[in-house]
Amino acid sequence: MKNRMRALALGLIGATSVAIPAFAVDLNVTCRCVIGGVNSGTAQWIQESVIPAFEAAHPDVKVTLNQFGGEDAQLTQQLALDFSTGAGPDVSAFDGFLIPSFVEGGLLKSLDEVAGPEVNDWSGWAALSEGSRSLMEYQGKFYGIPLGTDVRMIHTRKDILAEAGIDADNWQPKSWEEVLDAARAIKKIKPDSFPIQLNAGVAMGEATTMQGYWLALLGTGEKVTDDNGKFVVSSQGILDTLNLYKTIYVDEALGDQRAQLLADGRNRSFANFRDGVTALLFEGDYFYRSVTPEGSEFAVPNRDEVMGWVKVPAQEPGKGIRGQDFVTISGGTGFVINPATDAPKEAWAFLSFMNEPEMQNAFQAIQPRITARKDIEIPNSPFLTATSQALLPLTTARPNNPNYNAVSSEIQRMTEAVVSGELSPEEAMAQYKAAVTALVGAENTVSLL
Amino acid sequence: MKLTIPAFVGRIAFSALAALIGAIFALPLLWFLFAPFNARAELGLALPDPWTLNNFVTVFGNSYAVQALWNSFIQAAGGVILVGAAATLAAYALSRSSIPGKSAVTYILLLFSSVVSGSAAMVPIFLIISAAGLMDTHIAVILTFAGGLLPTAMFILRDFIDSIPKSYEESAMVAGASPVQAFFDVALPVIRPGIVVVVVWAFVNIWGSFLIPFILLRSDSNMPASVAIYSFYSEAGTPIVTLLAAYSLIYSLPVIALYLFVSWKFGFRFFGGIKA
Amino acid sequence: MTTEPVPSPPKKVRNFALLSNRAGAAFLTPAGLLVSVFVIVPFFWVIFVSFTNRTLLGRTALNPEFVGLANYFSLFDPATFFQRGQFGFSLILTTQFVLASALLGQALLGLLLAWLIQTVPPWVKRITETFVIAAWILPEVVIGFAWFAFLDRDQGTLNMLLEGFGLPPGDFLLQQPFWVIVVFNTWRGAAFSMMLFNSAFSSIPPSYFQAADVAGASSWQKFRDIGLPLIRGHIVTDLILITMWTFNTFTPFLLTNGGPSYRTELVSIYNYRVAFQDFQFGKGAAVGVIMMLINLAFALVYLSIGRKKKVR
Amino acid sequence: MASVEFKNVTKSFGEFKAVADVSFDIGDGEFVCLLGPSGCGKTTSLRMMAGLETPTSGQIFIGGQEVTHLHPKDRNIAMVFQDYALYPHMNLADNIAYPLKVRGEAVAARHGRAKEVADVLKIGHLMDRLPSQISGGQQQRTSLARALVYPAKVYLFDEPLSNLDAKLRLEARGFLNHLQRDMGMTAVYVTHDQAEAMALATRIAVMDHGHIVQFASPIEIYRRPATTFVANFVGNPPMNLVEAEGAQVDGKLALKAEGLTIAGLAMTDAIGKALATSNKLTLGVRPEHLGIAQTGAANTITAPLFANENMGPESLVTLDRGDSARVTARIFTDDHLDLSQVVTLGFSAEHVHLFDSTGKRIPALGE
Repeated sequence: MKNRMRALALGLIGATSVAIPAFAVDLNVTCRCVIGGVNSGTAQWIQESVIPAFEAAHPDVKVTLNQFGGEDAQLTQQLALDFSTGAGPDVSAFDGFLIPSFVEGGLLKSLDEVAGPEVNDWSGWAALSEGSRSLMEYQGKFYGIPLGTDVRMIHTRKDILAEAGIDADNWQPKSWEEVLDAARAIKKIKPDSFPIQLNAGVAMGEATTMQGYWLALLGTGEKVTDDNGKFVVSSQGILDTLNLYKTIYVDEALGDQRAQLLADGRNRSFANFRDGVTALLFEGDYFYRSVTPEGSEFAVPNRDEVMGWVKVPAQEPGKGIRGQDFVTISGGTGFVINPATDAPKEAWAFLSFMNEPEMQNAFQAIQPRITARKDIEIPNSPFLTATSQALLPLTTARPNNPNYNAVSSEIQRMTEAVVSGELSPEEAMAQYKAAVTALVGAENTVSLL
Repeated sequence: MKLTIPAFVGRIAFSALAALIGAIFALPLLWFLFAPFNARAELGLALPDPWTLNNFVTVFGNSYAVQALWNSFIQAAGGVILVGAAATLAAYALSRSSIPGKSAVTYILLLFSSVVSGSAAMVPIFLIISAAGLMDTHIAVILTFAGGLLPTAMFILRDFIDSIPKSYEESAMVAGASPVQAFFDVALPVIRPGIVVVVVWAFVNIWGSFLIPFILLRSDSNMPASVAIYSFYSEAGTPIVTLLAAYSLIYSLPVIALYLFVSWKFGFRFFGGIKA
Repeated sequence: MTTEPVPSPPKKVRNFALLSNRAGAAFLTPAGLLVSVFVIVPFFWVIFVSFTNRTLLGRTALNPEFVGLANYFSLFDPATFFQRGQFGFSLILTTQFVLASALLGQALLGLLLAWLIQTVPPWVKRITETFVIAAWILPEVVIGFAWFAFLDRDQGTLNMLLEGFGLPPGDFLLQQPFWVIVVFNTWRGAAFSMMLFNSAFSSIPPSYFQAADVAGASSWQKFRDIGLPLIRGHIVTDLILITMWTFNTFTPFLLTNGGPSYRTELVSIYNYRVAFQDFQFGKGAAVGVIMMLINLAFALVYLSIGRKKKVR
Repeated sequence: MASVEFKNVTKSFGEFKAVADVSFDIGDGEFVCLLGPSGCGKTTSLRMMAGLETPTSGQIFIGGQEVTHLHPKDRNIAMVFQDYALYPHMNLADNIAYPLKVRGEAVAARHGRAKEVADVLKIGHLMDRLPSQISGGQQQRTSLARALVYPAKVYLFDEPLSNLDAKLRLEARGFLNHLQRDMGMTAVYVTHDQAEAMALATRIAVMDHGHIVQFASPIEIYRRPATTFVANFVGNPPMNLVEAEGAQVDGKLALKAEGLTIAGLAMTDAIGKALATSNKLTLGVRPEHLGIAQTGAANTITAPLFANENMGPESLVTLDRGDSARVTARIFTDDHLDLSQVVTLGFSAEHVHLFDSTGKRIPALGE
């Protein structure tokens, strides 16, 4: 009886889990990308350019793309769980800022540890810019190859600025006050509008921290961590940043408070920009690349005419980080190899293959972006060319800290508390201080007040 | 019997009140009756203009979404068979045998399951499924649901069986039937309405749930409709209202049909009531 | 007829039962195995992990430490306990949510509906039942989206209706998020109570009510004096189940994401955030354990009430 | 057919003793009624015979074979349940044939046999119906048919007629009586209705608080009830019991009670023994042995009239002796009794039953 049960159980497991390998090696690639859906360009590139070309070059390898349609945080969950049990895709798209926490959790291994020392011989390393290489680097080791980077700016609706009497083509605000003044001018002629969008709140997740809080905080000359890597939990910069939020969303209604609080707020903010409700939107080049092109949901009609961009000013000229007048921040994504992959050599072959110039150029043909490789041209995109040239020299990166993700959540809470009018900036900062101290320990925090 | 005037007015008032509550319950769902047939549906309630079936054509053109409906069915049907069979046997044993401590068992399990239904237990369940090598299989989803739903199913069903006179099985045994014969010939058919309630309840639960398949499955070809529905979100993550409405309607039809079939065929009956 | 008294050897007398202990054990085996693997093992895992600082990411993923009751202390830290987005706030919110939507909402509405449909014409009964039950059985992603559309400030059906009646439209998801999820959960779950009470009422012999009719009792009196006392056991069953379900429900997340500003962050959602967004398994497990203890307290209270009244 | 024997059988449910050290013997072909009020242990005794309860101690034999711990299915008995326990999902043919099915008989054979039995019980035309589609009387006969369809050693009946209305009950009772004569089956029949017991039984076991108080033929129980409990339980209306103080006066027994006038009763040793313990005696007279008498005559009871019910062939005349102590007489007369405020009822000394202070019968002369 017992034996029969065991046979039955084994049979069930066998029948459902054993796939018959038709090829010598199967490779699974996952990205948050769906053809016709999220990050369609990436999916299309991998499916239609990379995989056929790779399989042609490696006839014994079969590559399958898993198109993940959920949210970023959900993919993070799945990867973390899978990597912790030795399961999961062989190669996966990965946001650089998660690398420290994955590495510390034992969920990622450096590329040479997984695939062998020949990783270091790859010719492409030299072609990567210093800044972009560091996106997938932690404590001097490489955990993946970056695909591209980005920069952040204020996207403008020139038509609306003009209506408010601003010379839109030559307008470049040099302080927060100038941005606010422009918004006030627009609000005056269009009382129903919400001229500024500076992301805040929990619902937008990391987009609040990256596109909102950081852009303001850098303008006060501060970062989330100090030079020693300790988290700043109370400072004049934080207060000024929160007061900026308060001015925009609570005191003067220059921004759409609802869009910061509702679950689908980010899309509402995009729609506001499309509909001319918002004229000054703090976002990355992603907004231009993926959100507003013709044919997409938030396409701005007659985009080349009405849409412009300006650099994000510091609070006052020269008050920004490193004494800059203007600030920006970059993040980046790339691809990593599952430390438990059954086919490390093939996975590395695929990973490096997709980052060869030929494949990168194929990607650019589908969707131009700021690449990590210095030897790839940005084809026919004045916007990307101009922004990357102007902003990459000014840029900053997020701290390479395993606790950053958790602290970022607290930042989102802090901004939400202010934007919703529930807490004063002082109270919100006090709450932030308590929460971050509990997270990382008092010894890893610093108060500048 | 002739109704007095106040009684008549009372009955009208009762009917009106019942109808009103029914209408209020219907309100949030009204949108789903119109939007799928509307070529330009938005969040607002509007008569289809222009009227179209194209939304359904598009949805059926999405092979991933169609496959997902079938996956939902496999998982729900498998889970239901397992829950129904195991809960019936167990509830019968808890009701009819004199195993010591049986009255405490269902309460304790119910409490345990309240912990496990929370997301805290997703991690151990993931680890168990992963250790068993069942990741990304239907059987993983089926087993997990069966385990999670069983305590409540046993609770409902034991209440039901307790309310059925023991004389059915007693008469069968006096007549010469063994306990197993009495169970299959007599008890099982008599318990059937209770099993139906549990089965429908379990089916609805599995059919609609998102978190467990999401955590235990990986490949598109195994995902149920609750996950696949997100393929009708735009690149930016906003719902494509027309397609989402059409898919939601298709996705909802099986549970509605199941309910109507069951209430027509068996009637939806609960017993229950705790005997102190 | 004579029968010699056979001195039977002293053996343990096992009372007859419809199912022998051995058969009963066999019947319990399949459920026992499934429940052990998918309920009991995870249960003890959760309890164990709640005493560690295990996380999914970061240093404590690989080498979690035993931290005793630290997770519990941090949940009950008086400095932050009542702050929005903290455990205490969620706990109080959830208690109010259970009181309002399960006890007042689902149970009372279910009772009312069950009583109403005893007397109304069959077609009214059928239509009302179908809609109420539809709310209960439709998949949660569908329901979440339906309500999202229903409550939309600018286009939603609700505001359309309100304006049709000359009332001011509301921004419900932002302004009254708590009441939105209360109404939502009442709507979603009333069917179960209705069905349970419906079958309870129909199991009462009609003669009891006819006797009351003859005595001239009003509908309310019949309900209070005959219907209610006779279904006490069912009420206890219903309260145990719906309290537990409401206490653990996650569905409002689909409507509000726990927001805005954590104003609808029920403990189940808090638990999800801690365990699956912040990846703090230890702390999440502690939340799960406390939730179970609260469920236990609820169940004991109901059972003792049910018992006391029966004795009287 | 077979005998049934209980040997010192006790059944406790926790502290409560449902059946306390009961022993009896039921002969082959006997029809025994277990009679008593609810909670007296009669149903528990029956269920122990069936094997549906296990005795706490003691032994049970059927046909000389010990069955104390035998499973019901192995006892070869038949039982009719109070709620009939008809299987709602089977039609009558399948219901009746079920015992044959579990005995492995083929479909045709068992349906044929079921039809035979059903025809005898006049439900043969309903074989395709479900239990919910037939009347209560038909359901009762179906459950009877299911018990009769196979040859059992003993037939057990658990208040089988209690769910029927009065007319159907009489009809069914007559049929059972006929059946018993016809088949000569060994039957044990539980009831709380003394008339049913009297009509059906060859012997009656009267039970109270887990004990058998008296186990005798119906006529014996009627004529010589062993205790006041039996006296009060059997007969319709039951025996009148008058508590009185007894004393020996001039070699005769004198009884003193409110409204009671009695000539000296013959003194016996048994009475003397009873009086030696206590002078509290109980006088019993059956209602049918009382008649209208002259006030002040010997052997009479005088008290205010409480009720006078005309039943057709007879009248029930009830007097109220105060403190709810009532005396009822069954008077057979075609005439309408026109009674005044105070009525005197008389009886003859040979119909007097005496019970001692513990309620036990004091044997009359020659018993």
